[in-house]
Amino acid sequence: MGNIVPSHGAASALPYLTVIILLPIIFGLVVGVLPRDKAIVAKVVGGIGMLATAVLAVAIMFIFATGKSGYQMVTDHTWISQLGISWHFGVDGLSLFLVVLVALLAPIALYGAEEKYRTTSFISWVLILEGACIGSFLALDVFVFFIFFELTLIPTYFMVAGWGGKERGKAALKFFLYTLLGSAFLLAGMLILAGLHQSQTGTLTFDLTALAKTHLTYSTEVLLFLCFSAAFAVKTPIFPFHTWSPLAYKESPIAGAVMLAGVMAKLGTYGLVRFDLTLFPRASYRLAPLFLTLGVIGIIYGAVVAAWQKDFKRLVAFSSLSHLGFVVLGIFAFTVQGLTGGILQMFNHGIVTAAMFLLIGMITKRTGSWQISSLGGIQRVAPVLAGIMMVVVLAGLGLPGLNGFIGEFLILTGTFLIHRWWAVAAAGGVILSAVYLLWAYQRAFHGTPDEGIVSKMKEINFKESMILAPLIALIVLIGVFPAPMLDRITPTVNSIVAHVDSANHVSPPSTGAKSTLSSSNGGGK
Amino acid sequence: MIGASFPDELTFFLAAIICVIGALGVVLTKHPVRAALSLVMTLFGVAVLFVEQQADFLAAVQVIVYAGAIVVLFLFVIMLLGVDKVEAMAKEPLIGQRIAALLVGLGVLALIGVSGWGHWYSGSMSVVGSTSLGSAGIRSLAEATFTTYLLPFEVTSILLIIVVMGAVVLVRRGGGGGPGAIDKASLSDEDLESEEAQ
Amino acid sequence: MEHAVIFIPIIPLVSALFLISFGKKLGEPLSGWIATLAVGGSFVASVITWIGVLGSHGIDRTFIQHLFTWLPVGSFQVQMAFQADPLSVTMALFVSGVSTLIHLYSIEYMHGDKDFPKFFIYLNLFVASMLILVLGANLLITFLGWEGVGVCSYFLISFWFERPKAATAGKKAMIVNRIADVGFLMAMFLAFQSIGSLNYSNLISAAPHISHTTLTAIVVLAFVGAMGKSAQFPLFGWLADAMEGPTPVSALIHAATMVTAGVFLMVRLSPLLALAPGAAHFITIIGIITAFVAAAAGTSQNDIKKVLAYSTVSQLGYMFIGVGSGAYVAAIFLMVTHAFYKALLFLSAGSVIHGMNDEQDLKAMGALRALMPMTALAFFVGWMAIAGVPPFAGFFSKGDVLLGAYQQNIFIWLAGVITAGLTSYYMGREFCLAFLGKRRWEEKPKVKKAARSSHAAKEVHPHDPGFKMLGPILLLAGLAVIGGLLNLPFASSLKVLEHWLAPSLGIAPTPLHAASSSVQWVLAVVDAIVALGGGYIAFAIWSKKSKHPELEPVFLQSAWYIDATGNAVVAKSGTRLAEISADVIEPVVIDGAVVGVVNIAKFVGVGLHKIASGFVRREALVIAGGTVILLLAVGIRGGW
Amino acid sequence: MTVSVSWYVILGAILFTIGVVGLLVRRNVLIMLMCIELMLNASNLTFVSFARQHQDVGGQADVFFVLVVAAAEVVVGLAIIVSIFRKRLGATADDLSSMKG
Repeated sequence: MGNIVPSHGAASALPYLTVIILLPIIFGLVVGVLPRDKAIVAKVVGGIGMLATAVLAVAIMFIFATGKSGYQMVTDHTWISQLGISWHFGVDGLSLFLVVLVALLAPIALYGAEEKYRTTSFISWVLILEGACIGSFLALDVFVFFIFFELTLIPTYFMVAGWGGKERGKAALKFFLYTLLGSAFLLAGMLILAGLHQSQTGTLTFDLTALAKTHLTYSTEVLLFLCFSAAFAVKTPIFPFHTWSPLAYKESPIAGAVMLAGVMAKLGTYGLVRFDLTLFPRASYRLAPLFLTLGVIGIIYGAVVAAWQKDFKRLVAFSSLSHLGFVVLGIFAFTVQGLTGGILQMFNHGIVTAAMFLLIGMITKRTGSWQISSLGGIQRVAPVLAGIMMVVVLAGLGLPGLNGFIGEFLILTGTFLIHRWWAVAAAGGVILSAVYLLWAYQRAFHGTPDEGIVSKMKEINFKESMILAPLIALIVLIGVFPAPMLDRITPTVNSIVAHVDSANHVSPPSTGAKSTLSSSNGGGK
Repeated sequence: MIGASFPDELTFFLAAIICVIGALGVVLTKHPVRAALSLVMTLFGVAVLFVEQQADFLAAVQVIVYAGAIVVLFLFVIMLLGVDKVEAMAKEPLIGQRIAALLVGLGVLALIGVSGWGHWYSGSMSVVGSTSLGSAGIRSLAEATFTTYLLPFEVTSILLIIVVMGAVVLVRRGGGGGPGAIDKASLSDEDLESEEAQ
Repeated sequence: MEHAVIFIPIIPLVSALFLISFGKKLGEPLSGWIATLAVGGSFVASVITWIGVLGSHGIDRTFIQHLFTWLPVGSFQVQMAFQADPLSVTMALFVSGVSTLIHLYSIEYMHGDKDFPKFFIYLNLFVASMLILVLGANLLITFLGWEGVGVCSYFLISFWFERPKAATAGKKAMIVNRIADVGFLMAMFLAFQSIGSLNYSNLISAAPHISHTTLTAIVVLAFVGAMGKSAQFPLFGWLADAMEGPTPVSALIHAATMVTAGVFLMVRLSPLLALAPGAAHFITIIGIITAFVAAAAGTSQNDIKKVLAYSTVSQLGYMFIGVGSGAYVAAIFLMVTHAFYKALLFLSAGSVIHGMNDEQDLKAMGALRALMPMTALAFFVGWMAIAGVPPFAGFFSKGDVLLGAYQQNIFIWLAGVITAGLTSYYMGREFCLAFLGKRRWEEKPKVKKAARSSHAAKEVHPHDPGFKMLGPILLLAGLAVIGGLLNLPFASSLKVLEHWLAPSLGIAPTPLHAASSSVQWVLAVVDAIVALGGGYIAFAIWSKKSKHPELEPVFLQSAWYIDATGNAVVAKSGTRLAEISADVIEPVVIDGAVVGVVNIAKFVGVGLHKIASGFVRREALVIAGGTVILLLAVGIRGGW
Repeated sequence: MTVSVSWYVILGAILFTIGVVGLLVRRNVLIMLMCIELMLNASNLTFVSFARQHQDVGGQADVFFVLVVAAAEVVVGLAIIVSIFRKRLGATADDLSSMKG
């Protein structure tokens, strides 16, 4: 491969981003060659790698300057010059908390749901997945993004196929093929875009900022937008491309499910914002009603189907569809509030889903079942576990004071400003989420426990509660005091929304008494 | 009509006829040994045409390597395996194979032939070194081979080593069979026929 | 002094957090006492704040304490801020005061329960949420408390979660509230879109400048939210089911505090409401329907708590009549006095249930007057107060509401008066069945209910409770008697509440007491006669005999089938929809499409598989054919 | 000067076509290999012709490599044939359909 030479002076003093991407991958490879029979060595080495990554992520969060919209801590080197590929990474308000999310969830997933069987390889895969996810979130070169985006598939495939449930092979294959099909469109779109850019400027590059300046006819833009969106819609998943997810979530091991739903789903929504909105602002704007509609359908449909699930993991899969529908809604609302809420909701959904999967894992470990019907009365036997589950459930249904509400509320507010009726329809999801979550909670936790539950179900132990503690703390903290996060997200969101608005020659929605004086119906469409 | 001197024309046509006859012999003769000998005929014809075009060194290599080594190897294998039997040409088991082959052949001929009179191949090329007569030609060929084409040259040498090793592995007895050797020894000829019929 | 406002919600919140951590170790009754003290502390803080607010005058009586910015997103800035003004301080005073009494009561009532500390965690959280609700300086903080009380009521209703009925009732309360909350959310969105802020001060100052349609929409949507929380027609079914919770919960949440949140919100938005008469009419109509429907349903209930539940719904309907007719002060007045006498009634009922070993069936009571004299007296005071017999509190507060209604429309007034008669009747029926007549609890074989309390196993020996229960009851009885003093109609100087609240309220199109004083006297006399008449009829019918099936029609017992209809239409069809979606649409239609694509690919693959015969020469032929095509393409591109 | 390059190209085309047709029609693997040699020779011939036309020795160098590759291919091909003959009798290509998809 080509050599890495510094090209621009914009590089930061320390290559934080390069380190945080490569650190887990290198640790993953190291763990991969460790002796298989000594799981404890792998746990320690893997733990050091994840801890270092998490510390670095937190450091990046503190170094990150608030109030700036552009990329920070940029690393930019030409990598494979013949193909115009550069080692270009940067962090902004969009990616910052997603990186933190990955660095936080990977160790929690791994140590919250340990695999007794072939532990060494499992840790290795999780580390590689962590690095690949971070790389995807930080890459500013479309090609490098694509490489990391695809790299996430390999560890996930092996985690599902190697450590999953009964139908793991089928689930892994369906997930892999479905996602790969979406990615094929992404690759095609990416190459076409780079080709067009080359024919206009004469330089072959995959750099995001350069490609954003490509002149596209409207129809080409729509075509490329759809190509890119196909990959992201499958990954997220957006209705109706979600059918891989219930199977994959159900069959994957708990740690895999946490990473799949908590982190990898965000790759899709992240891609929508980072690439679709930046590269194709006009197509995004014009096709927004399509995505808003799909988002709303996802919200309602996911909630309705979730209500009828007999299996906890499938329930979370459909509730994810519903929650990610909100994210999609926020993204395509093209208001500062909506997009900020969407980005925050990506983080929130990661935390809430992770906590939910971990709790399900704990229940399953004790009772040997994740069928809701076989549970019941857990609150009597394990009140602390039930209490934590309640907090998570309440965060999931968007109770004010917990994190879920902040995201949902901002999304709905932002959507309401421009696309009123979509917001009204989506608000139905607020009701339905209460229905399916409380119903499931009632079936599993309320009532009188039977003999099996009483004998098998135990209260959570200290280690488990320590693993859940950071998640619960974040759920409450973000719910009460989200300002530090919002202050870091908003500047980036402002510039993205301004970018889309200027490309479409529209002005941001006005709020306030003055504007309503002229339009008595409140500016609705 | 050709725009060349008569001896050159004569040489070309004679050599061309020899080549074509030899090639047709390879394809049409039933006996493998005869086919091999017909191939030698074509190879010699081509060598003559090489000389005609100032590629003396290549002509020599053509005669030595092809006629001297490759064809001998062919004959050696024919003798070794005792397959110098007559092939049943009248029967063609694959339906429509011959007609399709002829059509494809005609297509190739027509297209290359048309191209031969076209202009698309005569554009400017990057010139590695000029061809010239005699020892100067060999020198420039050597220079090109060992400078510009050094990497392919080295790759070719690696290829040859691999080939030698591959041939040894394939032919070695009792080595568990090579990658291409699928154990179907128990199948009778009837079985093979039925497999063809599928 | 006003700065004490932040301590009002924070003390119970901190206490709840403390009890979450250490409640189990502290156990009974220490955790209960801590919780009670915390709420008492919050009452003290309210008093201090009140004194502080009294120190300033007129419009200056609004003090806003900013803590931090909660949601800073572009032009959307929401502060975590609490507002101390006459309205919120009034609410805080009576919420924390009544709650303190109920906490005290609960220490004895919940004695012996397995989850004793948890009960007080929930109670504290509930009070904290309710105080956040009333003290919030913008709609979103109110919404924070709003949802907080919703979820605490879910916890408390399903407190005895091992009973499926309790668990289901809790869930139902939460979901019905959520349905209505969407209205609240929409009101906030619309307010932000049209005004650019959610602060009450900005809303009120901008209200005259925004369009009439938008204003009406905001108010109606907010009222939809209030309909859920305040159990208005047709969303009142959950409140009756909520009686599955422990009795102090019913007293606290479903009488005194949470259900009044909707009324509070509408009064808080009264400056907007005053400008949107269409919305006001809508509120009045819903209020009168609710008041009448619920009162009628109350006449036929046999569960001691269900009568009170429907009576609460009915009284809330009255409050909305007041809100809708512009009698905002009357609505708040009724709310405060209602908090007194309804808490009194519930606590007395709890005392009866407690004494009767968890028996709630009125038909299985009777003649308790002699055995529980203090409880009977308290209940009698409650009856008089809610019926509006002079000089009890209800007479004055309900009188104000009816006066407001009269000034709007005589038919609304008429319906209100009929409902007042019904109120007096059903409360009288309840009193007679429980405390008069013959002993009936020995007649029918006792079916043991879930024996959760330690005293449940004993023989039935009805008795007055201990001082921790009786103290609050008697104190509330006193307040129910003298509560009317807050706002006496006779002279302007006696209308304390009206003058005090004036800066916080909107100015209604027609001021209360616009009617001539003779008309007011006539109305008051009519009220008193109707109240006494209703009570007398009840006494005449029910004091001797406990069975009058003709007066308890099934449709009233099932509350006009409204809840059952809703259940059948929404819940059943919703379940069916979920079933179809999950079992048919998902696997067959959506995944079916995916599988279909896969099958097409498979089909093509099988087809191509036939081409790949494996015969070398055939494959060579394909390659050669490909060469021809390639040559052709090159030739065409090169133009030969 | 010698004849025009076009004639050489035509001759190359004829030889190549004969090779192609032979490859497709004959079933004896040895003869098929010979046909491949024919095709390679045809291309060598055109290489040399173009080298002459463009006065570029690169074309001749290519022929040199083609020769080597052809030799290598014959060696491996014959080795495969020998090893197949050990397993079964007969050297027609149609016996070898283990590549069937």
